[in-house]
Amino acid sequence: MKLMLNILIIAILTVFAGIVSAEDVAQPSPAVAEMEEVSAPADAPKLDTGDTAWMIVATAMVMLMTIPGLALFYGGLSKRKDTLNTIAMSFVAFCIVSVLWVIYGYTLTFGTDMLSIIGAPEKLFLSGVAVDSLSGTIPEYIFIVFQLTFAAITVALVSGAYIERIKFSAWVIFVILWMTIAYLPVAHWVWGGGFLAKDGALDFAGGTVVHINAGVAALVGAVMLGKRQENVLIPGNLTLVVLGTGLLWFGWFGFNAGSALAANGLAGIAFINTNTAAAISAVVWMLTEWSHAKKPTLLGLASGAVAGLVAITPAAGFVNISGAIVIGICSGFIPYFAVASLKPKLGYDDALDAFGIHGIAGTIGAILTGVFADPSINEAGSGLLYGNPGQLATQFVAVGVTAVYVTIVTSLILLIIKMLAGLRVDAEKEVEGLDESQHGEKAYNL
Amino acid sequence: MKLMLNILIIAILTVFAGIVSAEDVAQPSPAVAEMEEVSAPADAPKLDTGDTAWMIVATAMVMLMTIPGLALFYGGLSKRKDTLNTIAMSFVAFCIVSVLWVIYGYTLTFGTDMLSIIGAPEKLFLSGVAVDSLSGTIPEYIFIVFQLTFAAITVALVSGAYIERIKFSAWVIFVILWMTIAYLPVAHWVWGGGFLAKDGALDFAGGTVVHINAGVAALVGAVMLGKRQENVLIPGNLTLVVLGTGLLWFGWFGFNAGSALAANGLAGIAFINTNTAAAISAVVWMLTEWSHAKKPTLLGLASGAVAGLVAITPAAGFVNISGAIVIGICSGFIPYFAVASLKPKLGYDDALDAFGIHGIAGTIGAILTGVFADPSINEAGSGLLYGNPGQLATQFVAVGVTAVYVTIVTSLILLIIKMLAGLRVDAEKEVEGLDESQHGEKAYNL
Amino acid sequence: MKLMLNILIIAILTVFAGIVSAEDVAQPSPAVAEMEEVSAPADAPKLDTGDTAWMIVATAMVMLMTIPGLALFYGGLSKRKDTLNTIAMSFVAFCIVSVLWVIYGYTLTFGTDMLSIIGAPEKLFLSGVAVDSLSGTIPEYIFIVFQLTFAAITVALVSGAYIERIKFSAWVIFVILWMTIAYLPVAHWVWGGGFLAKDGALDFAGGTVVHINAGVAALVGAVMLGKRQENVLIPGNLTLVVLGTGLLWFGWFGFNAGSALAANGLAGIAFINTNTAAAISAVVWMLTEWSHAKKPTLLGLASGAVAGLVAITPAAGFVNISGAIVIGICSGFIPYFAVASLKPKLGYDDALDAFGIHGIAGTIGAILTGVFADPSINEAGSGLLYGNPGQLATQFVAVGVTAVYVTIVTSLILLIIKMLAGLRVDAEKEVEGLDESQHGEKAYNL
Amino acid sequence: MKKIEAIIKPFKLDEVKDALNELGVQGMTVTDVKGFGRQKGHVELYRGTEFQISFIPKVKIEVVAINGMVEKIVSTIIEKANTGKIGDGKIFIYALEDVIRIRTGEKGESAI
Amino acid sequence: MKKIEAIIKPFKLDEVKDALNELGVQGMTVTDVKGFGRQKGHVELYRGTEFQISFIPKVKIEVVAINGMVEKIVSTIIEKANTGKIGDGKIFIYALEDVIRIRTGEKGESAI
Amino acid sequence: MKKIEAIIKPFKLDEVKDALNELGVQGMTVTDVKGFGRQKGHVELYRGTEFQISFIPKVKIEVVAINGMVEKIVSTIIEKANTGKIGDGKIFIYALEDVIRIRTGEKGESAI
Ligand SMILES: Nc1ncnc2c1ncn2[C@@H]1O[C@H](COP(=O)(O)OP(=O)(O)O)[C@@H](O)[C@H]1O
Ligand SMILES: Nc1ncnc2c1ncn2[C@@H]1O[C@H](COP(=O)(O)OP(=O)(O)O)[C@@H](O)[C@H]1O
Ligand SMILES: Nc1ncnc2c1ncn2[C@@H]1O[C@H](COP(=O)(O)OP(=O)(O)O)[C@@H](O)[C@H]1O
Repeated sequence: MKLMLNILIIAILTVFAGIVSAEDVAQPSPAVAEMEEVSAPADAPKLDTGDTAWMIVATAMVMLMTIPGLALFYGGLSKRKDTLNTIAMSFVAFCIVSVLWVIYGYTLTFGTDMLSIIGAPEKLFLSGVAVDSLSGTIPEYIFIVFQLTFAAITVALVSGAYIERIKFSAWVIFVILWMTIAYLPVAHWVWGGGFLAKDGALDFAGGTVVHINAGVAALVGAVMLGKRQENVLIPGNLTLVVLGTGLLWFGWFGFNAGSALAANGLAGIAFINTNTAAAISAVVWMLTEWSHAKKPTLLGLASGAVAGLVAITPAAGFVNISGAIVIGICSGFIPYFAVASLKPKLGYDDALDAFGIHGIAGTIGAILTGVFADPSINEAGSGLLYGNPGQLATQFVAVGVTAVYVTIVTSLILLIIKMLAGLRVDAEKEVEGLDESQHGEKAYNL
Repeated sequence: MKLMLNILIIAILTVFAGIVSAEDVAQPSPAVAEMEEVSAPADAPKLDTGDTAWMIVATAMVMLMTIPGLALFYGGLSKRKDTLNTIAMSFVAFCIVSVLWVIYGYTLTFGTDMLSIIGAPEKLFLSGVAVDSLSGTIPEYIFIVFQLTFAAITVALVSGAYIERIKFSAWVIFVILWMTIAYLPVAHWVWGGGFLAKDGALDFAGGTVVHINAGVAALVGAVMLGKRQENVLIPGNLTLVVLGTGLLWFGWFGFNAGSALAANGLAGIAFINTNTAAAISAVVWMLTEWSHAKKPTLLGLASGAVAGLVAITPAAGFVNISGAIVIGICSGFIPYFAVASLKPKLGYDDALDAFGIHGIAGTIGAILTGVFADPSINEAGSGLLYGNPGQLATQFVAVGVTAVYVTIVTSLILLIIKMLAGLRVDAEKEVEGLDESQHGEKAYNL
Repeated sequence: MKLMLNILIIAILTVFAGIVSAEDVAQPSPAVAEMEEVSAPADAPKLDTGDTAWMIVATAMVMLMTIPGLALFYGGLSKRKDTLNTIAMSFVAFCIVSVLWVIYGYTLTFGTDMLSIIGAPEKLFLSGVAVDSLSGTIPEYIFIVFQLTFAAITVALVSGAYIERIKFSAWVIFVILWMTIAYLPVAHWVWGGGFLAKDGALDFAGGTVVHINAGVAALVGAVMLGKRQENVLIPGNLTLVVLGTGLLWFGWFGFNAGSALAANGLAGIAFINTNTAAAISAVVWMLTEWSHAKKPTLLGLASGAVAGLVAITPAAGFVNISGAIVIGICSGFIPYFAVASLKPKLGYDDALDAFGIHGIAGTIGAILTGVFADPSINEAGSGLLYGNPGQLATQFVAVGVTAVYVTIVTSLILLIIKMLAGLRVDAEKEVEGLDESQHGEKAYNL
Repeated sequence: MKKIEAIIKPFKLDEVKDALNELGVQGMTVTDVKGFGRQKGHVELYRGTEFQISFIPKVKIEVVAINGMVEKIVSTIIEKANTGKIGDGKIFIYALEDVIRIRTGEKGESAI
Repeated sequence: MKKIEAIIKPFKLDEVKDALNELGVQGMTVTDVKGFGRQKGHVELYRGTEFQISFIPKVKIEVVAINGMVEKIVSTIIEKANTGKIGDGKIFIYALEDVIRIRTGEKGESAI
Repeated sequence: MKKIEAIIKPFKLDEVKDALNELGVQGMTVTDVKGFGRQKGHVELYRGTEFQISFIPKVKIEVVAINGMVEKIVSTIIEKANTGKIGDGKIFIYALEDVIRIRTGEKGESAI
């Protein structure tokens, strides 16, 4: 509790700092704007209202993926007595990341590159960003908040492996630390001009930054937290899972097609690849289940769709429709076996398969991007099938580096929290359900 | 099950075929693009980022109508024990249609017209479509996936009449066959340059292609499947119905205003007509119920809204606001009586009134478009009230032709499936609920 | 019931009137269009497809806020037995306002200003509005329906204080009267060129018009209706509350960023301010609760987010990011104490805290806009901190005038309804639940 | 007076209820219960992992009746609830010391 | 020792419970049940089609008490649960052979 | 024949059920109930206002058994359901007049 109050105080302090800095900025910013206008004559970037329209909406769509999309997807999968706690984990992650992103997250990721490792803190509290600042053809503010939504969902995704046993206070601290020392650097490396970007790793919309990052952190945490008392998946409300899947799918169009950062043909192919991979992945998961476990389930359809969406993420703006189909087929059965066979064998308790789906399908997508990247779709990427085997190696390096870094950082964070505040709730409270012990409320009074 | 595995194999085979063809295409496509650029000077179509932005989002909105919109609308109306099965029917329909559409659906609908009947298979696997291919002022990829979402929801709509008794495997086969031999031809006739288009039938966003088509197929199937053991509507969860209605309404703006294929005044009038018709139809349904059955229900409001959305679909970009109001009033009470009086009298078991609402309101809309089409709104259409009685006749023909064709084709498809795999689950399993027997899962573990 | 039938008849009559007037208009409208085109040469406003794309979507997003957003947010908070009635109140409000808005609402708000009080009835039934009519750079039809969604949600918001005891018929009448004599004038005063606009009151997206307006009406009604038999908050289904919060948050981007009426940097800052205020407000509410009531709740996170969204509404396009953070912090704890301490003390029964959240946070936002409005963000507004203390006074006047006017009008309306039809259901039916007595249906058959 | 308590399959409830009504039984109380017995439960399947549901949904019908009616009630229940398959359920019969009708305060047989 | 079983209207539960507590009753067990009786159910309405709900939600209260308390308990329940309208419910009284407290293993009256 | 009725904590159900099965008990009926007793409920918190939940979720297990088994069943339940904390619950034992198996019409002990 004291910790919480401290956080509150820090927040308020930083705000005042921010007001001060903002006032400093109030004067120069028109000057900056003027300069931009002066230097605008010939081919200077100009705001495009169409691109801006699309990116505003894309941002809102990605926001929707976390609240309520992922929150309800995870909430519906958890046991009835843990529903609200599971939802609250995604909800609070989105809120905390939203605040920290505008304070320091954006500048550490997209500020001037320092040593290929991290961005410079020049835009703390978004100082220097003005209403007419542009990022490409769209307002910089939109770019900032678009990227914010990616950071937020990445953190929230991790929770899927930790639920039904982690203390809510521990999770709150985790969100702050993990976003800061795990997400920001990796995002900088790949998108902010860091070393993986320089190496030429392809990641259209976040296979590595978002899904492998979150998936590996999920696995590490699942192992460190240990097993739940009731180590079994009993979805409290599958209608919420379908709802969550639908909102994720919808939002993913903003995620993937929005990563074109413009309303153009590249957004178009990213969109259709996204839909195709999700759809075929759902069908393949269903058929795999039908032949392997005798019945096709709705949860299987939903899981397959999500796996397909994850796998196509790094590839969406690089591959053609056939590439998308192959990627979707792979994400339809490989994660299934990871979840249904590998997990029970290895014995880690990844409650909602955050690793099994996001980690595995993210890796499939990252690697296959190195195979199927088609230069006629996007000049920026050319894969194995198009005569560039080096790309495949680069993809492996990016996946490997990320996985190793995240493993180390996540372990450290969890160890620190364990010492500071403890990680797990009492066994008895766990059985009773975390909704009551952590929040004192109940999902349904029916 | 063997059937399923065969489908899987076919899918994988076709994918490889696709890769081959895609690689063939990889070379020519830049050439095509070049040619387009060369021939671009004067008045060649150019990508408009605003139109593109709108159509990307419109497509995502229509996607949302099926998953989770319609899936939850139908799922909430079904009995508790059949909830997941009902949802899965819409879900799997969307997925299968998504895949088949990019393989052959698009080209058979929008490929070069062959004999006014069907499109040519020139764009199998979207071959020949490049990142810079345009359809009007938007990327062709976006046009393709926009049209995909229409095909998907049409098939899913049919399920409303079949639920709570049809085998899931039978439904999967139905989706494939019905999309192929019922939807694709009708869509081609009206939108792809087929004979109804040539006749001048007006269908702005799919009254005939989507709603009459689906509604009639629903009726035919309801008759052929026969009555459920418990032939009564007991909505398991009306909050899902409201949620579904809201998402359908929202998505319908993409459906109707998106059918302008541009961000312009026509999209504007289509939008406001859509909202107005839905709203007044909901109010009229409520008032009808209030005076006829003594109480205004929330389900009545939702049903009225959906009926209004259906009825305005063919008319949205043709009529003025008064036309929209009249159409909305009609869809507020005529389907009510179809559902509450006619259905019990005739005795067919259209479980969720897919015919009663989509078939009837779709017909109301298609006919009244021939009455209210206002040339000051859209030059392309002029109805009875504006001195063109011939249009009314054309509308009747389009409705009639579609209804007859769909009746024949749907009967055939169901007969074939009945022989191949059987249509209905055992009576005992039906009473027990299809969630358990078909999927081995349960909607709520509360 | 008779009343209802009368309404139906009036509706139908007005429609015929509308058809007549529309036909009158059919001729002149091309002429108008022509004139516009003639006068278009130099700097005449032209449709911008990007702005249009954004505003079409923004409108759909705000629509989604009421159905299903607010409907389910309120529905989930109400007792199980009152869920559907609560939902129906928002649903029917949206529908009725939608119809009345196109008939007379739009013109009375945005028609030529008459005496700074109300708009002229020149555009009854939208007469004179053509497909190519513009409002700024977007089709007038889109502007009309964008504004419609604001009117609708304002009325729906009020219901939060009235639920679990008001007759459904009384609510239907209330919607018609309150929208007409409370909402339309206030909206005209602030946005339609009325006296508050002339005074320079700042209200970017509706702090005064929407939230204070609705919040005060809620309080007045809560007092006049009296307490419920079971005067306690027992949320029937908190997952619906989270869903509603997520949809509100998403839609609020359309609400606030859409109030820029264009896809530009102003929309950008409004967007990021909206997200930031909501997020920090949620976190502060949670921390306040954690220290004050020992546990952080999910309902607290959701309530804080909504309070933040409300508070930032008038400020979104005027303040910089630090202003947004301070506003969000204030809305995170002040409404908490209003709801948890003040309400029990004063003893009014504001069932879902429509006043406690919308009224209080709306006032916070309106006042703080007068403090933080930063002219480098938006030239139109300069607050206390930027050397313009007069703005603060203007803001107080706007809040005060609105509150007084709404108090009077709402009391009158409720008195009239009380005499005409009675306000409350029987005590016994109230205990039994309004779903059964008012609608004869049940939310869940689980 | 006796209490007859029958555990039956849920989908037989309507039939049994109607038959008892015809017999002149004026009241009964029904509870949703879970049964464990010779009839085994079913398997649910989440992400490829089987999850054994060992209980089976049943309903319990409680009827209080005068001694003279017990025989008829029991045979009616047997007739209507019988499917011939395992899991049809049981009937338990208990003695009852008194019945009171809350509305009127009547006691004994007239209160049934 | 006796078991007193009362079927009452759900919205009377709190009142009855509080009154019994005051009387010194230290424990009771409550079950949600559906009642069929003289009081008839209500009609639900979906898409214009009426749907008769024949059961009425009730709660069953079970109290085990020593013989000396039975009279008081019964009259308290009658007093509090009575609305004078059909459907107020019944009280059934059964003999009980033994009571055991699981926590301590105590038997008989001291275990109540 | 007796009926043994045990009110226990829900999370002990599986253990008790398995132990009874091992003992040779072939059937039982389980009901979700709410208990009021010495163990007090918990507090829920909505928008800063506390809301006292006075009942505690419990499950009721009903087993009908021949007289010779009663002792063993009772001690098994005590053993498995005991946590030593307040609220572990009670066991009530009733006499039973008859048992009938619906499927076969068998009566008496063989019907159990
Ligand atoms: N000894 C018992 N005590 C209490 N309930 C029992 C007992 N035996 C069976 N039941 C109930 O009766 C139901 C049916 O019993 P089961 O053994 O499955 O089939 P059958 O009635 O055909 O022998 C069980 O699900 C359970 O609810
Ligand atoms: N013979 C009976 N056996 C078991 N329960 C009964 C019996 N008669 C009535 N009940 C229960 O008592 C409730 C109230 O009975 P009802 O006949 O409606 O009114 P009243 O108690 O006023 O006579 C019923 O809903 C039912 O649950
Ligand atoms: N007199 C009683 N009659 C019926 N049920 C009782 C009685 N006393 C207790 N119970 C049931 O037993 C449960 C446990 O009782 P409680 O007094 O909390 O603890 P303990 O069993 O440890 O004495 C209660 O929740 C209630 O369901």
